[in-house]
Amino acid sequence: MLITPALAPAAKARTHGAPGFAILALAALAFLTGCSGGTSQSVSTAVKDSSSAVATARIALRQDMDGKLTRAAASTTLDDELKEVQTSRSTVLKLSPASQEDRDLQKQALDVLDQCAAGFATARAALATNDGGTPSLSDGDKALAGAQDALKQLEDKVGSK
Amino acid sequence: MILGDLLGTPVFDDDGGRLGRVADVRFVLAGTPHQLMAEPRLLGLIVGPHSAASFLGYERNGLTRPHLIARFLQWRHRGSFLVLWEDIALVGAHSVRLRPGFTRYSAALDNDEKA
Amino acid sequence: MKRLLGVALGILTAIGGFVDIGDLVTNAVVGSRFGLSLVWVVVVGVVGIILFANMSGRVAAVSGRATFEVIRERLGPRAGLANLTASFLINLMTVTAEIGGVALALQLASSVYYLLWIPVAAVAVWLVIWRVRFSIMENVTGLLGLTLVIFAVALFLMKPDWGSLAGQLAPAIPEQETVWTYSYYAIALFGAAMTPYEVFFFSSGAVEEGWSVKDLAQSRINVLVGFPLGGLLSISIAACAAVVLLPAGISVTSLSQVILPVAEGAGKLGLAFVLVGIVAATFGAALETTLSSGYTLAQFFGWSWGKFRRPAEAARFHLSMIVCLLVGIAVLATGVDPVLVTEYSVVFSAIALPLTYLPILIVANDPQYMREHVNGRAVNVLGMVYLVIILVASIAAIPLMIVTGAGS
Amino acid sequence: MTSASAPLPEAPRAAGRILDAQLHLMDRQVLDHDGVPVTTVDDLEVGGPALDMEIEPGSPPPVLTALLTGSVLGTRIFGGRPPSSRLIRIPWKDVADVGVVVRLGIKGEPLDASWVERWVRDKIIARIPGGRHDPR
Repeated sequence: MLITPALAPAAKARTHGAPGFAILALAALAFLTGCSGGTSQSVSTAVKDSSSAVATARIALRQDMDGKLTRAAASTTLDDELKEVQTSRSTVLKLSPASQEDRDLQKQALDVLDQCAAGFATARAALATNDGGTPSLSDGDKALAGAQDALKQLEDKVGSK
Repeated sequence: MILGDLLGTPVFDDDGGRLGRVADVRFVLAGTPHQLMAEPRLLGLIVGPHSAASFLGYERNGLTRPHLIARFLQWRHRGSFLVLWEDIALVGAHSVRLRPGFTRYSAALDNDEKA
Repeated sequence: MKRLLGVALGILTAIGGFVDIGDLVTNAVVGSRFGLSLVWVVVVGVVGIILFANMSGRVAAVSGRATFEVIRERLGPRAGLANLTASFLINLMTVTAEIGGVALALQLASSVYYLLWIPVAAVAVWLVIWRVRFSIMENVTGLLGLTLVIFAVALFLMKPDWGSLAGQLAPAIPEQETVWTYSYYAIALFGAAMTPYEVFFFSSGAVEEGWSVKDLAQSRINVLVGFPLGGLLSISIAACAAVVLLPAGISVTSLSQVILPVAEGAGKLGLAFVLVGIVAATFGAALETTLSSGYTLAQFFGWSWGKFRRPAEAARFHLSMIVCLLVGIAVLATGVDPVLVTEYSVVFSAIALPLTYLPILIVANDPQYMREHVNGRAVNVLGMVYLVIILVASIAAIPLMIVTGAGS
Repeated sequence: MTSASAPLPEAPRAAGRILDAQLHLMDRQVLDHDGVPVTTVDDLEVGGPALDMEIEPGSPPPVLTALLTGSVLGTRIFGGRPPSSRLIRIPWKDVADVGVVVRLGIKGEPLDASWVERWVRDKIIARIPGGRHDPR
């Protein structure tokens, strides 16, 4: 039949069923198929998400040091980004790599992500102990910078494959 | 009977040839007058050979815009005609049969209504 | 003088009311990942919403019929119900996202965990709907939402390299992204600008406030001036993200990232402004979406509706909104990320748009409804162009969602 | 068929205003005497003809007797048929005007079509503090 797509939904409406339901069902399918991929693909995504999180945390810390950010906003930002890292870590942890190479990659990624989490712990402690105590905000920043470098190396390694 | 049941029912001529489906039912306010409005008396059926789907309002002569939509719907409903009550032989649960020698009238409506 | 004040107020609330959680999140995500290369979509979306809101507002003012009454009348019960189901579910998602947005912004202001703010926000939404007059509700949230102008202020204070920023305006796909993610976010941005609930709310609001033909000029000015300025606000959110977050390799996944550029440019004062603005904008949008859920249901089934009536005189309307808010709380209580809900809701908005747009386009041409106020030729040409755009976006959205894994 | 392309003759001029069921009535909003929404026209009831019975030539045309609402909307969308006793009718004699909306000449409050609204109001909404507060 010659129905231009432009009017098909409206014109068919009375005779055929509801296009909306099909749309919603398809959308639910999209939800389910959204997450898949191999080990290095997943590690690469996790590393990218985490480096975005660490970079955010570093900006928040720096802004806090410059007096641009309130404590409430800075600590909320750190909490949000730590959650992001933890999500990435649990995806990597759940991977079941087939080859030895992939297993090494998974191990390496977990180490780096642990380093990130540790960096976040230092940064949050720094934010909690008010000015002058240990760890200081710059200690937190240093820890996060270390994590960022490690992430960068891993990213390059995964990317080069 | 419930009018919704009649919409979409196939329409046949006296020899059993299929003419289309009931796309709309036309009434005329000419029955017994009540206090408020006269009773709507069945005038006839609009039969659509290609589609019994809604005209979306484009059966009226005055409605021609947007041009492409109007043209499309007129094309979808090409050949639609009005058949008067006098030419209806039988209304069944699953079909409507017309009398021999029924007349096809133009289904178009004048756009003479008030808002 | 009083008239001028009315015009100014209308414009200001249109600007303040334009941005909601969908615009905030989507623009920031896009700015952080694609720079300004998708700004053209915001422009297309703003022109679309102007066209659409203007038509539905005109239909409501001339005929007194709100959008979903028109949808039911023209599409009939089946397609109407399909549209109702889709629109209502998207609305519910948006209600959820907006209340989550209020709570997240309050967490940023107080560091009290957002889940604790959710019941507070939802009850506040209900109280306003239950008691506050429509015009006061509109104007207060709209005016407070204007503080989001701080995004533009912060952008100027950061003194970015305007030349290179302008250079990003050309549509181009950044090297770390694909043509698929680029198209997916184009649709998301389009959906964020043209959410159907805005039209349900706009046309029902015209009935609530008793617009007549006399008010058409005012409404046209509000829309024609207010929405583009609201669009500029959206673009400045994207630009802020493009200046601060993009170079740092950050792609936005949380509301806390959206506000960092403002703190960067305008410090703590800017932060205060942006938090007030986000709370007002999302709270205002939570009101609008909750009301829209009630409007769509009531108008489809022919119930009595409207804030201008006593709640007891629109009982099913008020009950359905209470139920929606409770469902929203329940969904948020599962711990689902409101930002993620937002990202899906804008894409679904784009998917459901044609079935809402087409009946309005048709009825805006129907003299029975519109008398002499039918669409002009130019509006119809533009209207047909947008019908095509809306259809393309709607059809392409789901395949793109699958191909890109929802944009990741 | 040749008649499909040739212009069809005009129907004989009817003696009153024309109403097409689908176009003018179905799915329109119903307002009461005071402009308060009552329901939508979910379907229409016609007093004849008897189903599957030959119609005698010259028999008077059937008349539209009532607007229908309630569960008939569900069966119209999904198929099936509610028993005749379950149909909620608004008799045509109460209809005052048909335009963009269908206006009744009576108050909607006591109608059968309003029972759900009344129930929700009396059992829930009116019991919440402020439920009868006038917002204006």
